[in-house]
Amino acid sequence: MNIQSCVEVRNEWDIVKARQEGRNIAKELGFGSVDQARITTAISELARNIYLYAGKGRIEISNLDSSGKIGLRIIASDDGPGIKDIRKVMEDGFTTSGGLGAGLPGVKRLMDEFSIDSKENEGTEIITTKWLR
Amino acid sequence: MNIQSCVEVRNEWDIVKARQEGRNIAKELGFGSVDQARITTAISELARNIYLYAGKGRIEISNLDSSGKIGLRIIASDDGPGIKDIRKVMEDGFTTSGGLGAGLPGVKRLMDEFSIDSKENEGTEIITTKWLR
Amino acid sequence: MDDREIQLRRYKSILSKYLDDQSEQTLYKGQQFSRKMIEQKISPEEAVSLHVSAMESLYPDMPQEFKNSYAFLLEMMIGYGFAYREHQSLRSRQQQLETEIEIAANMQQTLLMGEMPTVESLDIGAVSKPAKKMNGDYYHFVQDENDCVSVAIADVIGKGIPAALCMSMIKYAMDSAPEQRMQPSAMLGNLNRVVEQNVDPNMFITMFYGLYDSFNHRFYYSGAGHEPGFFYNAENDDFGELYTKGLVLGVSKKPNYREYSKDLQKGDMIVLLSDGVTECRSSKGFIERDEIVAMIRSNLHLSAQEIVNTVYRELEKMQEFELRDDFTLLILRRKV
Amino acid sequence: MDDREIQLRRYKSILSKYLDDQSEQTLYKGQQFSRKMIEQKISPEEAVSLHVSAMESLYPDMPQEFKNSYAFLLEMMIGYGFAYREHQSLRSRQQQLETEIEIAANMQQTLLMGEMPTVESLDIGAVSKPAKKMNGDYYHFVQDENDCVSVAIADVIGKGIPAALCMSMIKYAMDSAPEQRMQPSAMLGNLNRVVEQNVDPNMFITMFYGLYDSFNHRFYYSGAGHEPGFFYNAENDDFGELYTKGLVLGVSKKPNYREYSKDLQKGDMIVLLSDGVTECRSSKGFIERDEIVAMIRSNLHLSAQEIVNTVYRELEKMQEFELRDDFTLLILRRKV
Ligand SMILES: [Mn+2]
Ligand SMILES: [Mn+2]
Ligand SMILES: [Mn+2]
Ligand SMILES: [Mn+2]
Repeated sequence: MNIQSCVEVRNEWDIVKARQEGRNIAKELGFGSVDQARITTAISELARNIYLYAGKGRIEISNLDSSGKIGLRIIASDDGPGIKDIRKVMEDGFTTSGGLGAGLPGVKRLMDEFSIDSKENEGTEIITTKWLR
Repeated sequence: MNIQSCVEVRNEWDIVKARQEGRNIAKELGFGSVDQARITTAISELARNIYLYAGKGRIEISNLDSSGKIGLRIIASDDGPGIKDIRKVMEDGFTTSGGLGAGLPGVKRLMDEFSIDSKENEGTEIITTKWLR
Repeated sequence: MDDREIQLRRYKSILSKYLDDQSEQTLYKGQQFSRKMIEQKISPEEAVSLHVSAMESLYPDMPQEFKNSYAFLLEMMIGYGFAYREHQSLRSRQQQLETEIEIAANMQQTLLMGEMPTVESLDIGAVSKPAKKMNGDYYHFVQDENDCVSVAIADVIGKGIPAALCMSMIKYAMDSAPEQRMQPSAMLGNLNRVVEQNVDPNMFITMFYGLYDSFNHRFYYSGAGHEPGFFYNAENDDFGELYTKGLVLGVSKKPNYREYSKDLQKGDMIVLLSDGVTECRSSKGFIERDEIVAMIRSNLHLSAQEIVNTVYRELEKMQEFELRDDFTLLILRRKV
Repeated sequence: MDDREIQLRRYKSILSKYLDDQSEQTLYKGQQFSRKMIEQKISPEEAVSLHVSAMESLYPDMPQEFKNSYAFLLEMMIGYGFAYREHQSLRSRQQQLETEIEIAANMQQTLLMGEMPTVESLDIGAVSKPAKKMNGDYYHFVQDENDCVSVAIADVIGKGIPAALCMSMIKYAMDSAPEQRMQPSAMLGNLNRVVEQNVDPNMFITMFYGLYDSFNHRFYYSGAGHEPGFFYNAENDDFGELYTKGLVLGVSKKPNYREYSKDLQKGDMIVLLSDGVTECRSSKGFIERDEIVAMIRSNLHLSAQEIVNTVYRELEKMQEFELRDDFTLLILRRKV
């Protein structure tokens, strides 16, 4: 695993920066245009969450090469307030919906692997991976 | 109200014919390209229903001009087996869904007005209208 | 060749045919292809991407602006892909909910409605239909060893699943107090305590409870804010109201339920109902209690069960087969 | 200027900016615009049509082939519009169902789980989480005037709404037999009768019922096909099984429930659970009962409530926050 990029997210500009990094790496790794757009959208949602709910945090993008499988991994982490009820957040939401914001379940569905770890008052870490097919 | 076209539906060719008539009339009346496609799809679904469930029937397309409002009306009728439980057919279906076939509720949503009359062993008549905005 | 490649080939061939002939026939083929894509749960951004790939392959030298415009379109469709996938997940969840509700409604049916009493002196009829799948009305008959018949009819203010849960509570609360069967006012007082302690403060229950003594043909009854029933006096051929005074269950800690009684002669009838019967709404407005009485009157020659069935069918039709509230109608007629 | 015109203008301006600069910044703007369109319930064929109109207006002289290709794309998207609109309609129906279930789940919560006992000699912890909104597991503590604590834990085979209806029945059946609190085997026998008579023949209930006598620190218990609990012997630092013999409730008319007892020394623990705890499925396969024991063991220094909370959190995480079955874990530890 090689960390290819690490973007500190503090404002909306940083969201765009993280998107750009993600798109470039996805393109380099050989992802098709739809998958590039999906990965970018996932990064966008994760970065927006950090910006809106934690204030600041970071998006780390790395490439994976495990036994011939090539993948792109996103790690979104912050030291924000954390998520109180992870199960609730991972449910398909009605409140958020109507908007894009299927939020985290949407990100999970855009990617291939997804895990989340969060403690109240300590922060949140989300790791999600997309494999090249 | 002027009847512009009447297509007897007996086979798949007739479905295409009804679509073509509908598209032409919609275009003449000044409907935009999306609405043209919607009207055509509604006709397609109604004609397919006739072909699949009643064997034969007809699609009548007319233009309306009521107090300045211009509209397109589709009447789909057959002497087939009729619909036993109309409430059920008009429910958003699960069985049919997954496919295009949101069926009649889908047609209803594509158009502005919709009414259905059906008697077992006597046949079905559906009247549906789209208004030009 | 993988799925996507096969799809792309087919799509390309239909598209290029359309670019050649622009015929309705080809558009119809295109629509049928899209129907298949939807059946295969191909999301909208994937569908647009198929189109883009086909165009790029048909026009390898297309101007850069068009290529860029496709990239933009794809980006925009990703959001629709989000919504589409959420739909898939909601749909499967809903299918399961509907199945659960179906099962629960069947359970409720067997749980709540017990056996009808068979007492020589009484002709009894009952109908209870939920507006949705689960019933927030409730009725129950119990026949004891002395051929006394107790009857309860109740209506939860509220419908659907919560009302049904509430009803199963009432049923077990009643079962747990067999010694109170004989005293309508005590029964209501006890149920009021249960409801008051256990149920959501926003959920209220109206109830009518009565006891028919087959020995002296006297009907004892009390009510908790429930729709008044009717009393039919056969000798005078006259319908009167079965008025009761008493608060809805669950409102007050210590309400007072007055107990009434009525003597029945041969042919006399007790008619009990829920407000779903009187608040039927036809195209001409609400149905008046008088109209219900008139319907019953014109069917007096029938058995109690046939009467309630007939009234239900007439009212169902008047409402165009769409019940707005749960519907319950009971009749007890003294036979001999 | 109507809505569509305003949207078209905005879309055109973002699109043409992108065609100029191809920057990520502009794509992000595009995505935010698409988010808004979705919020405004603009269907996918409408969105594509916006794109087409914008392109036609930006490139009035575009080759006919491209115009035709857009018509074809639109035709294809109509099917997605069908699916999209169905989604809107299902969503509103589902929203209502979810609201009902939410209310019912709250009712169930207040109905089923009573107050925790406060007995000087016992440290008690309990956690019960439904896999979905409504819980098909059930636990209940009752403390009597002699500081005897009875504990029930039950699991309906089946989940969701039907299971919840079933559970509210059990609750009232238990309330109606206060005199049996003292005899675990009699309690189960009585409940078996209720379940056997009233419940759908396909619905079964497993149950463990116990009574802790604070006077002699003896725990009396019986089980009806329920997941065996654990007994922790503090002196030997050793976990054993709380085995019981007895049929699941509702299977047989006259089953025999054996009664067992166990003496507790200071620090000894009774651990009761539902199969949702042991049948947790992590990415490495089912969780073994040994692993549950290991988790409890490594948290022995905590209070009973903290232990059950910790075990729940660990298992929840191992399953990626998706419970496959209702989860209930209770601990009673002798304090003094
Ligand atoms: Mn009601
Ligand atoms: Mn009512
Ligand atoms: Mn269960
Ligand atoms: Mn279970």
